[in-house]
Amino acid sequence: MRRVRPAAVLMVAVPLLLALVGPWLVPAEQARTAPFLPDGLLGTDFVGRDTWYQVLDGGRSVVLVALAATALAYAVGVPWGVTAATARLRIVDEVLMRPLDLLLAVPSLLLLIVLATVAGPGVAVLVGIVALIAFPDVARIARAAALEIGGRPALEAMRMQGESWWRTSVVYMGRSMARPLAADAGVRLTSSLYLVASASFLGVGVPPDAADWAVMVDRNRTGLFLQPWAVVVPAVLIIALSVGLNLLFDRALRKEPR
Amino acid sequence: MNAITRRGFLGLSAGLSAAAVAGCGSGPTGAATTPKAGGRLRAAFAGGGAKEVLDPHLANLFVEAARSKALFDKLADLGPDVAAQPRLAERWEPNADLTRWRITLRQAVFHDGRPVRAADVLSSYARILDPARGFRAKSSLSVIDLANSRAVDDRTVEFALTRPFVEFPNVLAAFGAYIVPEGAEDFSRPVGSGPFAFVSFEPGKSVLLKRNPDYWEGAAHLDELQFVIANEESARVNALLGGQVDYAHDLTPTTARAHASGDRMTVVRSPNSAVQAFAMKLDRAPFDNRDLREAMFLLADRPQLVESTLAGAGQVGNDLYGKGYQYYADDIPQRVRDLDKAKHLIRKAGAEGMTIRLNTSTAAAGMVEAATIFADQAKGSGLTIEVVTGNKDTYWADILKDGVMSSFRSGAMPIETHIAQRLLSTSGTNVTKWARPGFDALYEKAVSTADATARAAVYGDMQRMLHAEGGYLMWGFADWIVGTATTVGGVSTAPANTLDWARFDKVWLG
Amino acid sequence: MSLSRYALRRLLFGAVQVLAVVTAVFLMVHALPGDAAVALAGDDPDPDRVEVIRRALGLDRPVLERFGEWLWGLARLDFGASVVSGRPVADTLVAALGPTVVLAVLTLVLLVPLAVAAGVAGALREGGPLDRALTSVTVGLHSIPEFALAIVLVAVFGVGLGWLPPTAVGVDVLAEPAVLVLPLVVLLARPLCSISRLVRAGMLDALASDYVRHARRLGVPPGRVRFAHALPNALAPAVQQVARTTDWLLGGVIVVEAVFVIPGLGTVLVDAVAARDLPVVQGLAVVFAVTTIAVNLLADLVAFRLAPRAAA
Amino acid sequence: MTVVRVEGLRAEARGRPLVDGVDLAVEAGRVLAVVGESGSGKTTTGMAVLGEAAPGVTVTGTVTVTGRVGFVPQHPAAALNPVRRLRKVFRELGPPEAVAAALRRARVDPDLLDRYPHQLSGGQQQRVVLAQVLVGDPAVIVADEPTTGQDAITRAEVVAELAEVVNQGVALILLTHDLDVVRALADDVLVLRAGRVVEAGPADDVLTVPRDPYTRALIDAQPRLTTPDAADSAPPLLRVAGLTARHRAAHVLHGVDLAVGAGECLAVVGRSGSGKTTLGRCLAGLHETYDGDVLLDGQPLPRSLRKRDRVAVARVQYVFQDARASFDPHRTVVEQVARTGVRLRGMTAAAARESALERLAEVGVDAAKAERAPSGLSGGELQRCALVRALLAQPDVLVCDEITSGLDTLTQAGLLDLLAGLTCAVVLISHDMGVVARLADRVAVLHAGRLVEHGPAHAVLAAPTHPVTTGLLGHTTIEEASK
Repeated sequence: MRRVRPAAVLMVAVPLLLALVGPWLVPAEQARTAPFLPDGLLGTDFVGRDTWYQVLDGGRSVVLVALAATALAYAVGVPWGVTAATARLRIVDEVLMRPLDLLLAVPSLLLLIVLATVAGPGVAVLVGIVALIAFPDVARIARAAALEIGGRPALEAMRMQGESWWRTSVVYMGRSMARPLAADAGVRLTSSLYLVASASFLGVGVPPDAADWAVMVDRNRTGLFLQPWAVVVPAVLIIALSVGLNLLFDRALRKEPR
Repeated sequence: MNAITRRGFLGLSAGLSAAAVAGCGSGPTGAATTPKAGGRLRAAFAGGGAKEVLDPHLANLFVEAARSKALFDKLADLGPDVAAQPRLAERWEPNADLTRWRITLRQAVFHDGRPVRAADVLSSYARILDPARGFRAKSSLSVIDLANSRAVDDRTVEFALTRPFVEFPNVLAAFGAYIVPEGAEDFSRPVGSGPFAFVSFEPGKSVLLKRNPDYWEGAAHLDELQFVIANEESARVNALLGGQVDYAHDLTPTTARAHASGDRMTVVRSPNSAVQAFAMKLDRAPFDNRDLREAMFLLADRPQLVESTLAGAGQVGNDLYGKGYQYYADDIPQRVRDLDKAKHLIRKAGAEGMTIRLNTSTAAAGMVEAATIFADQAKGSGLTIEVVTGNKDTYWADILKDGVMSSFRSGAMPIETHIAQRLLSTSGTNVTKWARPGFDALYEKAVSTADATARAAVYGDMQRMLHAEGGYLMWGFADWIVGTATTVGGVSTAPANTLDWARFDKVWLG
Repeated sequence: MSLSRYALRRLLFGAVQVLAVVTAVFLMVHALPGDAAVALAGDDPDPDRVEVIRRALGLDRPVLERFGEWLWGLARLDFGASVVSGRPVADTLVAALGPTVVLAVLTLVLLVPLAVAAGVAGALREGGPLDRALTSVTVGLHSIPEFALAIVLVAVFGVGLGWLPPTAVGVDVLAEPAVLVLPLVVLLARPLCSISRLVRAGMLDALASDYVRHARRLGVPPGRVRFAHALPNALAPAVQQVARTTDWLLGGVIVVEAVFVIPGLGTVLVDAVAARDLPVVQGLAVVFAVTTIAVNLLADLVAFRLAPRAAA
Repeated sequence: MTVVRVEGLRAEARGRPLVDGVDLAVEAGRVLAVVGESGSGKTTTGMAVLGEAAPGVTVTGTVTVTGRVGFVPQHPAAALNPVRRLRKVFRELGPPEAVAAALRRARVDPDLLDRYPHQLSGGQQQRVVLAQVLVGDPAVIVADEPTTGQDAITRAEVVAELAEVVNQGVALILLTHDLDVVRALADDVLVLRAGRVVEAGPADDVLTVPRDPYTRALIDAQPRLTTPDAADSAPPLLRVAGLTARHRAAHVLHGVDLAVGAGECLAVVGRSGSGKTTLGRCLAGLHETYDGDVLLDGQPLPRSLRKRDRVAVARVQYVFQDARASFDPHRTVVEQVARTGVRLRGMTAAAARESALERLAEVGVDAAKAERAPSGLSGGELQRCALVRALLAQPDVLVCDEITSGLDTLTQAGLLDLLAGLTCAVVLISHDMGVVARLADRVAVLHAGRLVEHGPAHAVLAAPTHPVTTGLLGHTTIEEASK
C-alpha cells in the first residue's frame, strides 16, 4: 500500500475548504469599483467586484453542483441498472438499457447545450443535465455489477434458503455493489466537475456575472493582461480540485486487490 | 466560448450614438496618417454562422451591415450626428405639404457596368415592401405609397407618401434600405454599386471583396477587403495580436485598456455609442404608477453603472434616447440618484416590500451585469429587485409581451425613428407600452412641420414628457471600440450604423 | 456469432439508433422557446414582421408535416434546406466538415501511437521516475477542462510568446497547418491521458499474466514478449476507449472551434441551435450519431480481431 | 543419467519455511511424482528446479540440472496468449524443423496452428503447451497439476501424452495430488507434507505399502472404482420428464427423462459442458428456461424459485461447486447457515443458531470456526458448512454439484463419508467415477445435453454401453495400459 501523497490532499483540501467555508467569509455589503483594478487582495473583476470575495463565493456552485449531480446520477442510475439486471423478463432489461445506448450516440456537450437552452438557466437544471449525462454510465456499471453479483453462488444460496427479495436484492446486493460503485464514483465525480465547469464556462445554466470559478475564468479573461489574478486564481482552483480528486481516487483504486 | 451568448444583433441593439463628446466627429485616426494605396485588409467580426447571407435587405448583424455597405449604397445615410445625408441621392426636394419627394440620383454604376437607374430604386423598395416578406426596413419604408410613386426619368424618382413626412430622408437611410439592381433575387454573387465588388463567400467563414475602381465617390485605397468571422471577442483580439487580422470589430473596454498604451494595436473608440437602459411597462402594475417609475429613475446610480458595466467607457444617460443626436434635448437637467426621495415615492406608491422581477438575458453584452448592479443599488430602498435571466435567443420577442421591467439596449438611429418604432401607440416594438394620444399627436405635428426650429421645439416637448414619466430608464451610452493593427489608417470614430462606421473605402494599410 | 453477422446486427441497430437520436433531437429542438422566425427577427421582433418571416420560412405549416418531409428526404439522402439561409443543409455540412474532419483525424492519428508509447513506456518502467512522471501528468491532465487548457496555451504560446498562431481566424487550416498545433494539443490532452493509462494498466496485467510468463520460460526474446505477446492484449480495451473518445472529441471540437475560431461542425451546431434552424441541427445530429455509431462499430470489429475470445 | 539433482532445498517466505530439506534426483526417461496437499510445498519445489522463486521467497540449497528445463503450467488455457494464432508463436520458438518435430512428439495436428487458443479443446490446449515446451528440447519437464479440473477422458489423454514424452527419454517431474495419475505415470514418488519429505521411494512401494501414516491416509482416501452391488430401486420421488433447457438461444439439454427414488443416490455424470449442472439447477429452481416437467411426488414443481413456496424450496436443496463463492464474505458462517432454519423451518433466530452450531459440530466445524467469516475457513470446511446449510432445510432431495472437485483426497474422503450417511435422496453431479461408484445407486450419463445411458449403478458401471461412459470409466485402464 502506498502512502497518499500530501500534495494531492492539499490540492483537494484547499479548493474544497474555500468552496464550502468561503461563502461565510464574504461580507454582505461589498464596495463596487471599476473593473480590473489592483485594489484588495486579488484586485477587482470585470464588473469591479473584489476578486477575493468572488473566489470565496464561487466554489460552492461548482463543487455542490458536481456533488449533487453525481448523487442524483447514482440515485437514479443504480436502481435503474439493478432493475434491468434483475428483471425476470429480458424485455424489461432491453427497454431499460437500450435507450441509454441512444444517449451515448449524442455527444454530451451537444446534449448539454440543447437541454440547457430548452430548460433555461438555473442550478437545478444544471444538476439535472449533468446527472442525465452521467447516469447512463452509472446505470451500466450498476447493471454489470448487479449481473455479476446476481450470478454469484452466494446469492443463489441465499435464494435456496428462501431469503426475501429485500435481503437478497437490497441488503446483500447493496453491500456487494458498494465497492465497485465507490470506485466508480470517483471517476464520475471528476467528470461531473469537468462538465459543470465546462457548462459554466459556456455560459450554460449560470448567470454571466455569477460568482462561479468557471464563469470567472471566462468573463475575466479579457482582463488577463491587466489583472491576471481574477483568471488565474479560479482556474488554478478548478484545476487543482479536479487533478487532486483524480490523484486521490486513482490511488484509492490502486489499493484495491486485483 | 461565449459564441452562443455574445452574438450582438446589429442594427438596433448595438448601434452607436453620435459624437456627443468634443472632437468625436468622423475624423480619421490611426498611426499611419498618409493614405496609401494597395493591400488586403482582413477585418474580424462576430458572425451568424451558416445563416449569414449577402442579401443586403436581410442584413441583421454587424458583419452583414458592414459587408452590405461595402457592396451596396443607400439613397441616404446617417452622418455623425445621426441625421440623414445624401448618398446615391444627390439631392431631395419635398413638395409643399411634404407628401411628394423628388429624388435626383447620382451618376453611379453597378459592378457589372450597368448604371444605377430610377427603376432600380423603385424595384429595390418594392422588394423590401413585399407584404409576403419580412425585411427589416419594411416598417420604415411603409410610409411610401409605391403605387403612386414613379420614375420621372432614369435619374429622377418621385416618391408619393401616405402622409406628410418631413423626415423622409431618414427613411432613405433606413437600416437595410439598399439599392440593388432591378430584379435581383439571387445574392450568391451579389452585384451592387458600392466601393467594393464581390469575389468569394464562404458562409460563416469569410467574404473576399476587391476594389471597385469606378466607385462614384472615388476608388478605395485597399486592393482587397476580407471579412472573417470570429464570434468571440478574445479570439478577435488574439487574431489581431497574432497578426492574423488587421481590424477587430467590437472589443471590450478592458481589452482597450490593456492594449491602449502598448504598441501591438491601435484602439479606436467611438464614444457615447449604444444606449443602455431598463424598460418599464406602463400598461400594467406596478409601473402604471408614475411615482414608482420616478422612484426607479432616482434609484439608479448611473456613474456606478457606467463605471462597472461599461468599465468607464461610456457616458451617463438622462433617460432620453440619442444623446448628441440631432434634436436631442440637452437642456433637460441631468437626473442623479436620490435615495431618500426614491424611498418616499416607493412608500407613496404603496410598493414597500414589493419584489419586482427584472428580466434580462445575455442577448447583449453587459445587460445581466447592469441588472445585477441595479438590483444592488435598489437595496435599502424598500423594494427588492429580483434579476431573472431569460433565453437570449428569444429575449427581444419575449420582453415585448412579458414581464414588467427588462434590460434594454439599442444602437444608433435618428430620434424620430426611435420614436416611430418604439413610442407610438401603433409602434411594432413598443416595449414600454408608452401609448399617449397627446404624444402621438405631437409626433404627427413634428413630422409635418417643415420649419426645422419649430420642429426641434416639438421634439423637445416630447422628450420632456418622456423624461418626466416615460418607461425607459436610460442610464448610459457606451463607447464603441475597434482595434486595428498599427499599420491601419483612416478608421473613423463615427457611431456604428452611421455612414462612416466600418467604412473600409476610406481605410488604408500603411 | 460470425463477424459479418455481428456487424450486420450492429448496423441495423445503428440505423435505429440514428432514427431515435434524430427524433429525440427534433423533439428537443422543438421544445426550445421560440422558433427560427423569432430568432431571425432578433432585436426587431415586431409581431407582424415575425409572422411574415414565419410564413416566408414555411414555419406556419404543421410541425409533424415538416418533420415527416425531412425524414422522407433523409431516406433519399437529401438533408433538406436550412430554414434560415435557404441553403441546402448538405452544402453547409460539407463546407464545415473539412476542418472538423482534419482536426478529428489528426487527433486520432496522433493519439493512438502517442498513447500507446506513453502507456508502454510507463508499464515497462513501472514505479520508475519515468512512470511516476507519466502517471502524474496523465492522471492530472485527464480532468482539466479543454477551455482552461486552451486559454492557457493561447495566452502563453499564441499571444505571450508569439510562437504559434493564436487562432485560425480567416486561415485555411489546410494551407497553414501551424494553426492546428494548439487546437490539437488541447484536443489530445484528455484522451491521450485516459488511453495511455488504459494501455499501461493492460500492459501491466499482460506482463504479469501466465501466458507472458510461459512465453518467457519458452525462451522468447524479451522484446518480442513485450511487443508481440503482451501489447496486443493491452490494446483491446484501449481501442474501445478510443471509440468512447469520439464523444469527447465532438464535445472538445465545439470548445476548440470556438476558442480558436475554426469554422467546423461545432460552430455550425452552436449557430444552428441559436437560430432554431431545425433542418441543420437535424442534419448535424445525423452526422454525429452516424459517426459515433460507425466508430463504435469499427472499434468493436477491431477489438473482435484483437481479442477473438472475448467476442466469441 | 541423472538430469536433475536437488539437495538441501529450503525456501522461506517472511521467515516461515515453505520447503525444508528436500532432496530429489530424476534420471532421463524417468518420472518423479511430487505428491501432497495444497500448501505442501510441491509448487515451490518445482519452481526451484526451474530456477525460479515466487516474489518474497528466498531459496537455498543446490539444484543441478543437466540440459534445459521445460515447464507445463497448471492451466494450459491461461498459458496460451488469447490474441495470437498458434503458428506465429511457434515461429518465434525455434526453426521450422524443431517445431515440426515437437508437434510430432506432442501429437499436435499441424492444422490446428491456424487457430486461436480458445478454438481448441482442453486436451488440445494441453498438447500445444507441451509441444511448445518440446521445441526447446528439454531434458526435464516439470508439469504442475496437469490433470486438475479436467474430465476423465481429457485426463487420460494428458496422461498418455506425458507417458509418450517420457518414453522419448525426457525426465518428468510431476507435481500433483491426483494419485491415479501418479499410479499411471510415476517411477518414483516423493510425498511432501508442510514442506518436509515424509516418504520417498519407488512408486510401487510407496503406493502399495506406504510406510508413513500420512501417505497411507492419502491412499486410503482415494475413491476406488468398484462395481456396486445391485440394489432394489425405490419408488420414484422425483421425476424429470422431457426436460429441454435453453441458455438464451442455445439448447443445453434435450428431452431428458430421469427418476430418483426416496433415499436413493442418483449420479449424473458426463464430460464438462454436457449439461450436468444445468440439469441440477433445473431441479433446484435456479434455471427457469426449460420445457418439460420436474415432478416431486408426482406434482410439478414450479420452474422458478420465486414461485416455489417455502416447503417446496426446503424439499429440494442444492449445494454449489464453489463453496467459498456460495458464502457472503461479510457475515459469519454460522449466521448464514442458521438462516435456513429461520426462513425454511420457521425457527426463531436463537433456535436456528443453536441447531446450526450443533450440526456444524457434527461435521467437524466447531463453534469457534463457525463464528468466523468464510475467509477464516478452509475450502473443505466451507463445503461441509454449505452441506449443513442445505441439510438444515431437511430436504427430500439434495442436489450436489461437483462438491468434491478441487479438494484434496483426504478432505474429499471426509465429505463423501458425510454424503454416504444421508437419508434423503441425493442427485450427485460428478465426473469422478470413483466418487460415483462409491455413492450412487443409479447413474445417468449425459452427453451433449442428451441422456445417453441411465440405469442402476452396478449395471452401468459394470457394462457401459455408450462410448462416453466407457471413456469416463477408462482412466482405470490407463494404469495397465501404460505400465
